[in-house]
Amino acid sequence: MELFSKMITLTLQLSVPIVLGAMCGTIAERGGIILLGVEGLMLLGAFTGVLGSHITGSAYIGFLFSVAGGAAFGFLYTVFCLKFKAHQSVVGVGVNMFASGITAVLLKVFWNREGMSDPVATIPNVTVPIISEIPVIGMLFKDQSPYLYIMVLIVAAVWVVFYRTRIGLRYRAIGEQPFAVQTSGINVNRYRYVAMTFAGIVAGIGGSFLSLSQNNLFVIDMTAGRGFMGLAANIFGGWNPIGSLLAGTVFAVAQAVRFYVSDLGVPIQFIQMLPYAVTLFILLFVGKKAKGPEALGKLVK
Amino acid sequence: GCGSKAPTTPSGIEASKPSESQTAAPKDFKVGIIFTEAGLGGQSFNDLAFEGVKKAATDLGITYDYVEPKSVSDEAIVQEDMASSEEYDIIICVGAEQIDALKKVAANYPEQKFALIDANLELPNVACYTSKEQEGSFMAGALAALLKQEKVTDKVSDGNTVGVMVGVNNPLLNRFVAGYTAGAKYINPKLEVLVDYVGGFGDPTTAKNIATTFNSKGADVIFHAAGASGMGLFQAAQEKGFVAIGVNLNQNGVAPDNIVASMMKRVDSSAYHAIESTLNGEFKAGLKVMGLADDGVGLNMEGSNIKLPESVTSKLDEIKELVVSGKLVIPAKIEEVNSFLESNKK
Amino acid sequence: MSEATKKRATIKALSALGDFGNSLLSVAIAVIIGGLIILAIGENPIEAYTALIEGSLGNARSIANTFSKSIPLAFTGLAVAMANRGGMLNIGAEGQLHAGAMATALVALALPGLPVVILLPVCIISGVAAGMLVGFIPGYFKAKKQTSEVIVAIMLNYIVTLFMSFLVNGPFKAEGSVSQTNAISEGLMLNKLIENSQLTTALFILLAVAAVQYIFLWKSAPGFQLRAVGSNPSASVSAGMNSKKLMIFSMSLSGGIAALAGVTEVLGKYGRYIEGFSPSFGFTGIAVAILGRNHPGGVLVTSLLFGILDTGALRMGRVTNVSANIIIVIQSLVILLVSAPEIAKMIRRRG
Amino acid sequence: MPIIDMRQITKRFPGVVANDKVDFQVEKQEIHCLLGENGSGKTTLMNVLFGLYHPEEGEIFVKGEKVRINNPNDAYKLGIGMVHQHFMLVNQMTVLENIILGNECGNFFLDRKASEDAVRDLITRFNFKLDLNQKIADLSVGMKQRVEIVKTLYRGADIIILDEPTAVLTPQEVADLFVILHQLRREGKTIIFITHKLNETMEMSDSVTVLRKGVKVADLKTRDVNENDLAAHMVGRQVEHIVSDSVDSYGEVVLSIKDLVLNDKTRVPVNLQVRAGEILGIAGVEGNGQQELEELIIGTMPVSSGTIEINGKDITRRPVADRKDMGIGYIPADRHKNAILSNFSIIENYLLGYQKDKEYVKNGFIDYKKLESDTDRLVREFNAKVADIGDPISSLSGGNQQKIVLSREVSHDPVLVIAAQPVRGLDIGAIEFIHKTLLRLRAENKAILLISAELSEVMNLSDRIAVLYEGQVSAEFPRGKYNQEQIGLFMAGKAEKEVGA
Ligand SMILES: Nc1ncnc2c1ncn2[C@@H]1O[C@H](COP(=O)(O)OP(=O)(O)OP(=O)(O)O)[C@@H](O)[C@H]1O
Ligand SMILES: Nc1ncnc2c1ncn2[C@@H]1O[C@H](COP(=O)(O)OP(=O)(O)OP(=O)(O)O)[C@@H](O)[C@H]1O
Ligand SMILES: [Mg+2]
Ligand SMILES: [Mg+2]
Repeated sequence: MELFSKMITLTLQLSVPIVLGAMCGTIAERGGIILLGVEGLMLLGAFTGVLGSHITGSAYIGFLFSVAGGAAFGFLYTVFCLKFKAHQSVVGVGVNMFASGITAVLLKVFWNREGMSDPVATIPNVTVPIISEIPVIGMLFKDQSPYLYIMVLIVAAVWVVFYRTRIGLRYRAIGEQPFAVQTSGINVNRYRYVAMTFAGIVAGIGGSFLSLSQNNLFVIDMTAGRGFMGLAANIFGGWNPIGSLLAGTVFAVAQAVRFYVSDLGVPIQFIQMLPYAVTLFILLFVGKKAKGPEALGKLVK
Repeated sequence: GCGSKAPTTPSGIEASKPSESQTAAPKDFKVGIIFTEAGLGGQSFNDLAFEGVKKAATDLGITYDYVEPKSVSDEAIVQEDMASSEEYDIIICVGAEQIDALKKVAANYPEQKFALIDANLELPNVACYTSKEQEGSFMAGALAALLKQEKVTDKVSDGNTVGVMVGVNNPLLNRFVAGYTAGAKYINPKLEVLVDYVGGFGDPTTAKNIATTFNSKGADVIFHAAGASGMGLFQAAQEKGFVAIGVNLNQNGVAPDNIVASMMKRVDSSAYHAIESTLNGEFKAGLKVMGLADDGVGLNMEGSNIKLPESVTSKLDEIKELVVSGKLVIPAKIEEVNSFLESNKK
Repeated sequence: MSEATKKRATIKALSALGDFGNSLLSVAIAVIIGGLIILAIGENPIEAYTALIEGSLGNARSIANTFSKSIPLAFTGLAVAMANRGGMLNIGAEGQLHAGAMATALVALALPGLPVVILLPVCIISGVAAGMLVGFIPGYFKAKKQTSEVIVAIMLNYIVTLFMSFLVNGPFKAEGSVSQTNAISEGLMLNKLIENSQLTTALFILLAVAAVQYIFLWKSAPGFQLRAVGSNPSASVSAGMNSKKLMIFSMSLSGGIAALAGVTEVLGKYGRYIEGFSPSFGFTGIAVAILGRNHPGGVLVTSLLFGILDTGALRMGRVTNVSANIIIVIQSLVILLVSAPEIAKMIRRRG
Repeated sequence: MPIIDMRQITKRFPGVVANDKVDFQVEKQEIHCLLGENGSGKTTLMNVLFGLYHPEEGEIFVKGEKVRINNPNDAYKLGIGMVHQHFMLVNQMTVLENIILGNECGNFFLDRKASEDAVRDLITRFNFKLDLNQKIADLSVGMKQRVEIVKTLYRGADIIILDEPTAVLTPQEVADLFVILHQLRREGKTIIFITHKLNETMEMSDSVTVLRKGVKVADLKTRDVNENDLAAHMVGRQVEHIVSDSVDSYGEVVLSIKDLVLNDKTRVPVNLQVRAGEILGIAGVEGNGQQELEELIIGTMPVSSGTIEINGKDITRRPVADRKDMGIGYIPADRHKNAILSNFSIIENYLLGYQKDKEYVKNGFIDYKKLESDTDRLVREFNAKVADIGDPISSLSGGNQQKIVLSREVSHDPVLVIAAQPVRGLDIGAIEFIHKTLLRLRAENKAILLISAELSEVMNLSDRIAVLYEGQVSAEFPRGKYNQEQIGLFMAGKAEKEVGA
């Protein structure tokens, strides 16, 4: 039971960056913008978060920095995609590379260090009073990163906005048939800018989870592929907030298992493969049609 | 150490007695240093070697250029480029992966002096330095076992589990694993040593997850050789209240309540030595192995708030003596640990 | 008729030239922004760029090295371009080139007795075959089960590189502290074209592959089919093509070409498989392909640009205090700006 | 006072003057046809009115006031709505969602109930039959169009522009549409109706404006003219009416379909034969198995039951390529999806489907010389308006694209030509040409399967007519043994199955 509860906690932690990465992808791609740059956006968020915490000494302001940084980079990303009409997949590759390079350069500028930042104030885990005492369910509320709750809120909010609001209806329509939406007099690009800015914020939060909640510093390339996993979870989850949440959780379970079987005597590389192999297995044999929003990559004037 | 909190100046350098005649250093003595493709950052041996060079710059007044190649093949280009420029009095190549290239370049430029760190190459113009990481790690493993045996702090339990994680599964890092495992089990054969590989040097999050998992399986002394990933271990140690052992340079200051010691690997003194000896006209080709005996590796407890009792320190000194004297030959490969333990049963 | 053909050729050439001009302008903007960043961190951009040019084009050896550095990128670029033409996004070139490199090294080690004239082609072919196999998988599942080739390839990248890591640290580990296989025989290595540089006959392999790819895509019937399926699968099916086979075919071909990036690194530079030898050639290849307009010629030019930046960065890092990371930033800016021709157009309109 | 008064509108595109000083007036509560051949500038003019294009010159008055229409929102504010030729609908969403898109009830949250009530009011008032919760993807073309019309009404339009609304409709759907339009007019709406079909213009419009090559050539009251006058205005000459003459004897059976199941639900077997030198017309409302029929014969859909033979050879299980090799020329109903590579050159489009033909491919390599000279010849022969055969085919108008497809499919000496909806969306000139070509092929002893939703086309050209209803042949008539009403009944499923002699 003890072990089980620890595994649950671990899984929840592992799921946060993947699910947030997936949500970033879902938000962007449902509006028709191909987002291969989740990894880079997350890394930039991780960096701006630490920078904010470093400058102000407050981790919470650091969090706000990661939100602002995510928003700014999400917006710039869209400028390239929409205003400059760049090839969207290439923007992704470019942003990932840019994030890796610029954060390394800035480490030197702000801390005069290579490879990692100084430690900064972090956002502590929280235990929700009362609820955490409930058996079984309680452990979901015991000593958890507040990011976990933020993640759930984001997923819920995106779901509500997508499926219960006027702008959500329009936005989903934009991803399928932007011309139809445009001819009904809606400024398609404005919606895309706003949504992408939010996608950037979500990625930024995913990044600062790694640097401000899981750790207390920035390390170059510390996202270590989580953005790509998120991207995969978004596709696997069918470009849908709930799907992304579930897919992200599935990947997290596969990753959690990896930590518990590393002493089985199997060469470690096979253990490390586990999350990817499980994903692949599910994809190939359980099957999942790859049908994204119809207008993915399509621009309007 | 992590920034302001920990001393970044490696203390191994004092041992090599910096030349007092630094004022006499020729103005134009220039050093070239080529790192591995992993580059600087994360307190790897690249950073350590760099510390040695920077120290030499302050102490000896030399100047230096450095290059962080992006791939292994870049290292060859830079070697060739530096050697052919004839600007450098010595070129320091870090990492065993540079051997293949250096073999050719050093032969092509017989007048050029080279130092090779972490590998051995027998050429008349190459001075080589390797470390016996397994010996230092052995001490770390012994320390881990002793901490538990002697109940040095209430951060350790009665259980029989300790852990070690390294960046990736490769022969160099497995020396740390082998030494640590041998050391722990040498003291207490009943100990179980958990081993895991982070999968990279820049992923503190995974390292932290490994550490918490180790901890949930009962391990409460955990050693790492995982570069910047190791920061996740320290973070976990602080959150969960267990003991960690640092690596390469003195990381004790990062979390002084939880890091009991760091296993120093004094690549910096190798680099410093290479520069100093060349400067003094004493450049000597051949291999210099830095083990416990030469203080090339070893434990450093300075700065930790976990104070070791006499019983532990004396035991550590005792073991160190056995290793230095050659009575204990520490295995460098994981496969050899068992036979080592067989033949050294107490 | 031939008049019209000529006119057509001229128009095409002119528009290509215009494209090229825009790309050059974009590169120039990236370089200027990079210069501003260098200035901001307190270094001298002129010095830095002089070093960059000297380091990449300063003498015969550095030019040769520039070419040699562009070779793996050109291969991955060609690979991704091939898949793109077939309507598939090959994000798996990284895994494919690792598989190719390993297969080549292992075959070379397994058959040491064979004469070079036989062994060399066998090594290359096995490398290509390994890459094709890794490329085949996402192609197959896309064709048969409509699984996104992108996720399958992302997952395969991790799985393949981890598997290679297992091989090179386990059964095929060489003695010593580096994760690598044993060295293959010297005689098997590709010949150097310029003394003391890294440029080998891999260049000829590259040029041959690029030429064959061009001829295949635009002169041959199977190439036409591949492009047709990439452009409009349902019309291609109605026209009697087997779109599934062609999808698998294009991904496999792409995998085989990507593998050559690994094969030539092993046979030209390392003489063995070394863990971590590829600084993301596969991912950069995506940018190279698209910036090169999925055309072999464009890919060659683009990869050369990347080669210049990569090689020059080494000297720039050495003689100035500008770190290698700045070059990564500049490269990413090149990618971003060249992928957005509108920027150059806007500037031209104003200027 | 006209409700719409466009004066001296000029709109240029690179290389063309799409509208050249066009004057265009529409009276309130009339149905006004805008007539013209392909590329004459009809859509452009209406896009100007709807705010999608901005004219270089000219002014617009709506309800007597001078206005500037910068975007569709401005147009809607003036009460102008437009149904585009290519539907602007989101396939993945429901009818309701599509109608309210951009004008939903609710503040931040979507008030589905209120929106639904509002829409339901509208559809009962105008007597539209629409299931609001159906997905657009599941609707027939006619239904989609209804959704588009409701969309404009929902947004308060009282001037509704319809761009070629009938091009893709079945005769029944056209009739339904006309009922709706008349209803709208009664309710006080003004309708602008773009078309190039003369009979429709005559049947339903109050007045007509004719454009030719961007210039207004006529504006008339419909009651003052006849079809021939309109045609003359449109094309600038008299137009032939093409009807096939009867033939005494036909050749061998080329296509033979036995017990073929088109509809996997009803599973009624279909039997058909087409002989050399014969045109078999397949009449029927679209969606009754036409698509399946063409796909099963060409092989892009697997046969679940039954056999297909060409010249006595069983091809039921053969791949598409083999069938094409045996000499099937194929003009699919959906040319953009199934017959062209839009961004490929016209030359390369001539290779599509013949990529293995020895004529063009030798040892795996394409003989571009031969291909180019054939392209050049065919483009000329078929009178396609092409600036340069190296241009992408997407630069051509639909009619010209169709000519390319047709010329490609008939130039390889086929034994059988499947022509599905071959003149959809084309203007009189192009239709005339394509029909002449089909008759020429018949004279050359080819077997021709003509699938068309346009009853007049089938009746004018066919030697025999089979009617498809719900995946089965509900009737088969030899030449001269039918009349329009009879066929109409079978098309609507209102008559018993009958197979004539
Ligand atoms: N967006 C555009 N850019 C450039 N040229 C255009 C554009 N739209 C239309 N044209 C050109 O303007 C002319 C008029 O086109 P328009 O679409 O208005 O014709 P149309 O009468 O609607 O024809 P159709 O019957 O084919 O729908 C044509 O020559 C066409 O090539
Ligand atoms: N963006 C554009 N640029 C250039 N030409 C255009 C553009 N959009 C439309 N056209 C031209 O406008 C003409 C009519 O366009 P439209 O979209 O009505 O074609 P279509 O409906 O396929 O043709 P048809 O009505 O004959 O079936 C064509 O000649 C087409 O080439
Ligand atoms: Mg049209
Ligand atoms: Mg039109």
